[in-house]
Amino acid sequence: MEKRITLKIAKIVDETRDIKTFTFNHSLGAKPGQFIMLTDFEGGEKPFSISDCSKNEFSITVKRIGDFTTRLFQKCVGDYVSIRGAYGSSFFVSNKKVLLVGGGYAVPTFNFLAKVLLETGADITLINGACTRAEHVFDNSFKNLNINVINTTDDGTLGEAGTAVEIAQKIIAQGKFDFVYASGPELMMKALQNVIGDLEYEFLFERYMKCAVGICGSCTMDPSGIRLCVEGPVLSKRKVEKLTEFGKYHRDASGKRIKF
Amino acid sequence: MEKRITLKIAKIVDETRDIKTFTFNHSLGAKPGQFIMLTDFEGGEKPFSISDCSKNEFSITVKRIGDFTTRLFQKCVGDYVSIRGAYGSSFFVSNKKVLLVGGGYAVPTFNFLAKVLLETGADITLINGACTRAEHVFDNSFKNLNINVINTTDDGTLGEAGTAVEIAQKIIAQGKFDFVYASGPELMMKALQNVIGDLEYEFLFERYMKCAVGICGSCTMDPSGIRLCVEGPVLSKRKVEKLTEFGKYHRDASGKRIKF
Amino acid sequence: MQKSLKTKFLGHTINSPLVLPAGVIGMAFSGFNISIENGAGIVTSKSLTMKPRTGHRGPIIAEFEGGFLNCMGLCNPGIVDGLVEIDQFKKRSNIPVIASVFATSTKDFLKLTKHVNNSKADFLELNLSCPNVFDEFGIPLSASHDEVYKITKAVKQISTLPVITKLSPNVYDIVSIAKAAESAGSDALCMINTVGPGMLIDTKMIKPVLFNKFGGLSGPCVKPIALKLIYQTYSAVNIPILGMGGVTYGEDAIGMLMAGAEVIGVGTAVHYRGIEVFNKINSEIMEFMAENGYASLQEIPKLEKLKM
Amino acid sequence: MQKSLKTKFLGHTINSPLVLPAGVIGMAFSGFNISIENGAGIVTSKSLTMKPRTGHRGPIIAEFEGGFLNCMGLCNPGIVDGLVEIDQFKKRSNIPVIASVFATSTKDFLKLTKHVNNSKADFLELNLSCPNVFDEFGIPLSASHDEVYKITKAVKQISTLPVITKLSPNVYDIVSIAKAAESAGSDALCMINTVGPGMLIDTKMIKPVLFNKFGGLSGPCVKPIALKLIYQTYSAVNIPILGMGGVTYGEDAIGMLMAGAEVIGVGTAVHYRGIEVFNKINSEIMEFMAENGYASLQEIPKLEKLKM
Ligand SMILES: Cc1cc2nc3c(=O)[nH]c(=O)nc-3n(C[C@H](O)[C@H](O)[C@H](O)COP(=O)(O)OP(=O)(O)OC[C@H]3O[C@@H](n4cnc5c(N)ncnc54)[C@H](O)[C@@H]3O)c2cc1C
Ligand SMILES: Cc1cc2nc3c(=O)[nH]c(=O)nc-3n(C[C@H](O)[C@H](O)[C@H](O)COP(=O)(O)OP(=O)(O)OC[C@H]3O[C@@H](n4cnc5c(N)ncnc54)[C@H](O)[C@@H]3O)c2cc1C
Ligand SMILES: Cc1cc2nc3c(=O)[nH]c(=O)nc-3n(C[C@H](O)[C@H](O)[C@H](O)COP(=O)(O)O)c2cc1C
Ligand SMILES: Cc1cc2nc3c(=O)[nH]c(=O)nc-3n(C[C@H](O)[C@H](O)[C@H](O)COP(=O)(O)O)c2cc1C
Ligand code: FES
Ligand code: FES
Repeated sequence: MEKRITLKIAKIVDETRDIKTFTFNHSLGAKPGQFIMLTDFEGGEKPFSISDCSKNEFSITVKRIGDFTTRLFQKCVGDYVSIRGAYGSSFFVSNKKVLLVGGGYAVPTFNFLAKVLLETGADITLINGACTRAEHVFDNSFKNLNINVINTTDDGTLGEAGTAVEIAQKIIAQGKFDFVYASGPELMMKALQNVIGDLEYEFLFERYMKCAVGICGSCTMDPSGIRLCVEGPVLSKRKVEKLTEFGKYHRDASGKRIKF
Repeated sequence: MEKRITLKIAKIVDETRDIKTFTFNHSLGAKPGQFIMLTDFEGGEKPFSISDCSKNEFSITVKRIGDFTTRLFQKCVGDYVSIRGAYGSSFFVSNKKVLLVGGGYAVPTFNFLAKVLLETGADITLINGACTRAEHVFDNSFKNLNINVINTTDDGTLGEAGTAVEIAQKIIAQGKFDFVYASGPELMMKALQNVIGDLEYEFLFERYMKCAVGICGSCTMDPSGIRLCVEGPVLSKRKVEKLTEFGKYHRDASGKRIKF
Repeated sequence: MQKSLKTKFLGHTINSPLVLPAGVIGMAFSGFNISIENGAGIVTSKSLTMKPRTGHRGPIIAEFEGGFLNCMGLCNPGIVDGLVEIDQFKKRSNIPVIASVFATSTKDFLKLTKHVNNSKADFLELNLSCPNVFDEFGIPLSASHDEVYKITKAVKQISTLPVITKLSPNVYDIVSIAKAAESAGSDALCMINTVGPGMLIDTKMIKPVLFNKFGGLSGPCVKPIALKLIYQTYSAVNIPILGMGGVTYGEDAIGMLMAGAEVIGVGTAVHYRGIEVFNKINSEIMEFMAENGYASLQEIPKLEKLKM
Repeated sequence: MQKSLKTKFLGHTINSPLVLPAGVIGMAFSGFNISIENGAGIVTSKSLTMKPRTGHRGPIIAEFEGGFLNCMGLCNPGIVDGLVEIDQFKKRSNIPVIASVFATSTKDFLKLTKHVNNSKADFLELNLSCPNVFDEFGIPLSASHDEVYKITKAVKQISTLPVITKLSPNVYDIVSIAKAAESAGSDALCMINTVGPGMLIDTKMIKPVLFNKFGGLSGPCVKPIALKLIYQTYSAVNIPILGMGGVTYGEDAIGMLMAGAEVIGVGTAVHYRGIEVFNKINSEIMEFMAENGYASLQEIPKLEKLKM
């Protein structure tokens, strides 16, 4: 368990009405795809992917969705929260032609990934998908990077109309990529898997997490028992193909199976 | 606390009727003057100075004196005992003309010290004192080292007749030495202090020890509270001069003061 | 060599004396799978209750020098769904499974027992000792000689499986509690559950680190307490002991065997040494046996029993 | 800055809130000297008994992950010689000294109290909680609400010094024991004594490492247990608490203050960080205060009390 550390929020950026980026001055030493556990000691400790990480700073990008995230949204710069991590597996660092397919609040982790991939000289295309313009995030951050960005919204209010997977299918068909990364709703990734052909890929999964250190069993994936907090959240093609629960069910805080 | 380790006795040498040397195959990494705590788990754990220590071996030389040492004397090669250490301070390593004054079972630690001093090119004179021939130890070991040995016995049955201190006084008076080391009965060291003049010195003290890690307070020396198991057993002139109990009293297992 | 770790526990032959204890990894059948893949000889389910429980709000775990505090709060999918996981595991494996159950009344323990009777589990474990639901349920049942006797006795009357009673370390006189379980017919004892509980504080935010404030201690720091209680109990009872508490290296497992345990749980060490910990400890035990000339686990001597 | 660590304990002004606890270094007056030289604000004698005791045979101490086991067995030179050491210390120092005493009957506690009345000690501490003399004396007195009340009450009636009652962590309900001491008139509580006890085994020689077999746990691993018990007690009583158990760094001391302690014992940490540990922790506390804007120890907030 990486030692717990209690930090002041150094910066808060509103991305959309329901998504904010919180930045901390701390040398986290994380890798793209990894996550932290965050708490305010008021009830709840939750996993968040790292959306940016430099020598002395890191950020997470959070969607307001329930009690915990609502409370987090009420915090101000200078307020304390307590974190532990970084935890989990990270994305493979490719130096080839890669496609990043992301949806919703799960896209920002690709900001961190893209920066690291660029250093190795990868040629990056990102499909940044959302339901609608008001939920589309990180536009400006991606503009500042030397990558090809294809924005999509389901309702066509920003960028191309259609799902990220539809776009992905089109450009994968043109045979341009060596490696695909995906981060977003599980059903999006399931759909993507069906159109990805023979390409190598890595997907970032989310499961209910409690301990984040591989001990409580909340996040084991059927049937092999991959613990998503340790062996995941980033899983390779080889591992994803063996999952029997992918796109079918996940488990809630009690361990009960919940169908997608 | 150095980790406890349980070892087989590798060699036993009879030095006199009441003194034996036990050798172990273990890389102890000790310095001259340091000691180990030894137990057989049958009641008692006792401090013993290291009388030899090379890369893969070390020895202690033990006088049979009470219950514990009597039991130790019944052990054979191949029997287990358990040790921890090495503990405590070690002798200053001088490269000048030095005098070693030792008495009884406390002499063998000078075997280890002399070997280390020789490496720095020190010019060594050892007074190896005992009450009588039958209690005189390590003669042969010292013969093999390139040092001047003066053997003494109180009753003149071996070497010069007289106490080690009497001999020391004589040769110190000739003004030949830069540094004096002593290890032996406390009253011998007290007498030596009185004849040592302005010379720098270090004495090896013995006090009742239980924890050997500076926590139980059994071995604090009045008045400053030097813990003989941590800051000792080797004390420098500056420290010895401040002791108010030196040569006067020590404490038993209950902490009660016992007059010499 | 591998053969020499074969042993028996309550009539079942097992390939390793190492047990995945209740609440560690084993929420779903996949948690059992990863544990046996990595060398565990027996697996235990999370303690199952009549109804699903989401457990305490986080943080539910905190690290300190020498171990972990946890206050999971008995999160589990409930007895019905929990047994589905066990049955699914048993479809493909004949590794023995312990179904751990938790309740606060004899009545509910009996209901849980009936469910377990109808499952593919191999053993029934009565968790009488969870320290992390004190607010809800008060002092653990296992602090009371009479409660331990009463519940174990009642369960034994209807259980079709061997019954293991899991004891708390936080009692004055472990021997009387252990004897209560034995005389009520318990087939084995499992000990110890977590110690304390304890608390940690965040000094910047001036808050307990665990949302539940208190959590039970596990990991290396509880080992001496476990060894002592197992040894005392071993000296006093004649039923086998599933020993656990801080076992992290082969050396610790050997110590537990010498203290009187027949098989050994390895929980928190999964964090310190990875899920491979079972295989690692298996090898370390075999090395120890080779070095000291023991051909089987049974040859490893026990400490001389305590005189009572 | 040094000034800011000044505080009061039971009417005495002290330069540091750090206390040398009973049994650590303080066998002789020289042990007190080395501790105050290195920054302790109060020192405690070894627990003194009517007659001298040589204590248990060795090994009397064993290290494990996260702390020590010890079974010194209350070695001490007896009340008469023990008080000579205190008096000799007080000749040259006005640092407060706690005289710790141990007995097994009210009668002997009263005799010890009379001796201490006639000494230069500043406080009287009743050790009702040594776990290492179980064979000899049975379950510690501090496990019994009634015994704690009876002895404290009797001692208070004749003691000319403030009385501190030292409690054991190994009880079901610390609050009722603490309240017994408070209602008997105890001026303060000292907690916690060592935890367990526990055991370690030498697997080569197949023997308990401690000759006494069992020994109490101290050091970093007991900190969560100490914090929890201090916090519970602080929430329930109105007398000051001398908190101890695993304090090793300034951060730990701050945690103890927040949990409710007024002053803090530092024992086993002397091994981990050297005798300089008191000065080190003093500086760390001051750094914490500077960073977080507290001008005095009194400004450091306590946790919100537990609801009972
Ligand atoms: C590896 C990983 C990375 C994540 N990264 C991000 C991120 O970068 N940004 C972001 O906004 N969200 C992220 N999440 C999801 C985030 O943890 C949940 O949105 C958050 O916990 C919701 O808490 P709540 O109390 O506000 O909502 P609730 O009302 O408690 O829950 C809403 C939903 O959030 C999910 N959730 C709740 N608690 C947990 C938990 N302990 N573990 C996992 N999922 C939970 C469940 O699907 C639940 O249905 C990530 C989750 C995981 C597992
Ligand atoms: C730093 C140091 C180094 C020592 N080195 C040697 C050595 O190299 N060879 C050797 O033969 N002896 C050495 N001793 C002394 C040795 O520890 C005792 O001789 C031994 O403990 C006697 O135990 P016993 O049960 O046989 O005798 P007992 O009958 O128990 O005691 C006889 C005398 O030994 C001393 N003694 C007993 N127990 C202890 C103890 N726990 N700590 C210190 N002294 C004790 C006391 O003076 C006692 O009066 C050393 C002692 C110290 C402190
Ligand atoms: C995260 C966690 C959850 C636990 N849940 C349970 C449980 O549900 N039922 C139970 O009887 N014991 C539970 N325990 C206790 C363990 O089964 C075991 O008794 C204890 O952790 C000591 O072993 P260890 O030090 O090897 O972890 C839990 C322990 C941990 C660390
Ligand atoms: C070697 C040793 C001896 C002790 N002797 C006593 C004693 O005589 N009386 C007593 O009340 N507590 C005794 N204790 C307990 C300590 O005073 C203290 O309560 C305990 O060690 C917890 O604090 P720590 O973790 O800082 O060491 C002893 C502890 C140790 C380690
Ligand atoms: S969250 Fe506990 S095992 Fe992954
Ligand atoms: S022997 Fe314990 S302090 Fe030196």
